[in-house]
Amino acid sequence: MNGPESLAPAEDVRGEALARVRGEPLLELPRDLYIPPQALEVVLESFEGPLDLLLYLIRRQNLDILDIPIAEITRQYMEYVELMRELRLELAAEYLVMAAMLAEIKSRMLLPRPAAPQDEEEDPRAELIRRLQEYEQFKQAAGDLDALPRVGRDLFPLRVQAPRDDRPPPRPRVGVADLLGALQEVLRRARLEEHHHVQREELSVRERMTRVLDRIAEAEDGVAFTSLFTLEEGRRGVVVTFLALLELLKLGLLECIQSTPFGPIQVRAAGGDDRA
Amino acid sequence: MIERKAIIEAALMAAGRPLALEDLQRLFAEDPAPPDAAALRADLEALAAECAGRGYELVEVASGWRYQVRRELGHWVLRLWEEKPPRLSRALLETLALIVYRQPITRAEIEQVRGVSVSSNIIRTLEELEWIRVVGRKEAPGRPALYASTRKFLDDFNLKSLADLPSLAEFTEEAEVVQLPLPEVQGDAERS
Amino acid sequence: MIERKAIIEAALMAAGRPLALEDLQRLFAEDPAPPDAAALRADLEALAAECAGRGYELVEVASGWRYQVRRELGHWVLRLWEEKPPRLSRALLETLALIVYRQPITRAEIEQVRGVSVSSNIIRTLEELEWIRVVGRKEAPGRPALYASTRKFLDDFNLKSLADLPSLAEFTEEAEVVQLPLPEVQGDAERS
Repeated sequence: MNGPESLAPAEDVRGEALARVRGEPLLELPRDLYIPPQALEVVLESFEGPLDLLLYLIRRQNLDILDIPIAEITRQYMEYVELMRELRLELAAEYLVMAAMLAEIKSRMLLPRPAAPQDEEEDPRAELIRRLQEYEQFKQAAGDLDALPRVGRDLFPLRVQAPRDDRPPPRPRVGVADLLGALQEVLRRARLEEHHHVQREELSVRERMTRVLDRIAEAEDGVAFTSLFTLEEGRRGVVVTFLALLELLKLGLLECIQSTPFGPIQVRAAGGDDRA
Repeated sequence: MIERKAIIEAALMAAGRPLALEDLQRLFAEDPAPPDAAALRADLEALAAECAGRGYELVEVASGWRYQVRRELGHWVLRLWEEKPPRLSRALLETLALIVYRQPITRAEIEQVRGVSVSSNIIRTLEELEWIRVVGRKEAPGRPALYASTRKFLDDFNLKSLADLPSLAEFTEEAEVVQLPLPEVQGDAERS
Repeated sequence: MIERKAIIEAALMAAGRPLALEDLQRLFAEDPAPPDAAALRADLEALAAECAGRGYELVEVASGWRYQVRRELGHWVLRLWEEKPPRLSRALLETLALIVYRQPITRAEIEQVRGVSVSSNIIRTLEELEWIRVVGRKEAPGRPALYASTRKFLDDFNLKSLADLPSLAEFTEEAEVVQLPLPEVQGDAERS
């Protein structure tokens, strides 16, 4: 729609001609704004924003985007905005911002200009033109994307039936160390959470320390670490025993022995041969 | 001129479900001269014959015709979906650890130690993995189930018996028994 | 003796996604003499040639090779489904175009070009389609997300790479300031 001809020659196009269309000066505006109201609503709602509306106004009249007749386009733009208001369409604030921008350009263009027209950037319309061009480019790109063949609309990947999967689901890979780590974590958490309750309990750490020492004294070779915990006492009991053991270890009254690598840990009274 | 056979082939291969003769007839409903059932059946038979030597075959199942991977190639194609072993959540591992080390144990007892409730999902997953089972009921209100570990658990964890399980202390041994928990305890005390 | 080509054909037809050469190589990983990339490529070319006159075609897209219904037969196959594929709104397509051609791009930058705000719905829809994703954060106030297109976008639009995208149109000579993703644009945009 925008062939090479639509690039107007550099001669004055701001004279009495409103615009040049395909090289021909356009002296009268097309009066084709009337659209039946229902259709109008659809048309108005289909605009993707002020730039889209402006492009529509320009393109439908075959105007040159580089030389927009600002006064007229502004008037038409405002007519559409008013229509949108009348039809109570949701009017995005961006439309009003654009209206203000158009009004500003219009007023700047009314100011006296130097006799010799200067660079393009002197033109108050330059920024608007740049944005319109950029927008039009992506509007076109959107259409191009839509025209590409698309899976689900034009393309249908084959879905030939795969064989039934009778293989057993893979087993999780987990080892004893993970288990032990988890157990340690439970107990650590229990200790942290319940630490302040311990004092209120009948099972004081002191008392438990004595009981642990008693038990260990009874056994010649010490006892298994895990056997010191009695589940029936619940979480607090486990915590208290644990704290008692830690206290005893800290005080050097107990020691832990591991006779074989990865073997069970024994707890026994300290003061054996390896202690001075 | 588009061949009807190619259309039928394409439809069957892309449908993702078996297509009955009526489904195929519907494809051509707007044709000036839609094919009758006999014509479609002839196409299907021709298509089935063309599968010789290919990676797929055309078979008739209860709800219609369907292209499927040729049976002998099934195990090759299944390699596309090598599943990764599932990751186990910390909550699941903690629950398992308590069941293994404190068996037999009720759910309430696990919850007591963990300080949080144990979801039914975790118990179910552990049962589905055949790592735990119900070994009895506790003589307590509600007669709650008592859980214990299974032989499969020992197999999967490469253990000969529960006696082979390392103790908790052994784990901490690696990081030096005495050092590990003590500073934390002291720290806590100072803060409070 | 099972022909390797038949296995590849079956795998591609049943995979439900495009398969890369590495995916195909993995199928034969346990073979005593697994085929190399060149051998697989030769198989793929042979398979593509065998599609002549059939209802399907073998194409290469961004993530690999895919069997699909032959383009000309698409509208026949479409009749299998009651629901017509949803149309994409212009707002969505324009947003997608900006992300695809200007990636990585922030939402504010998209809004700047489009002149209107971009609804969160559109971004979400594009993310759900897996056509776009967040690839980073811009070093700017609020650290806004930077969006880019995905491999799935290329797959779904039958493209091998971004270079296969239609080039951005130039509407005037001024448009040369716009960065064009492709060099060949310059040629057909010459005017006067």
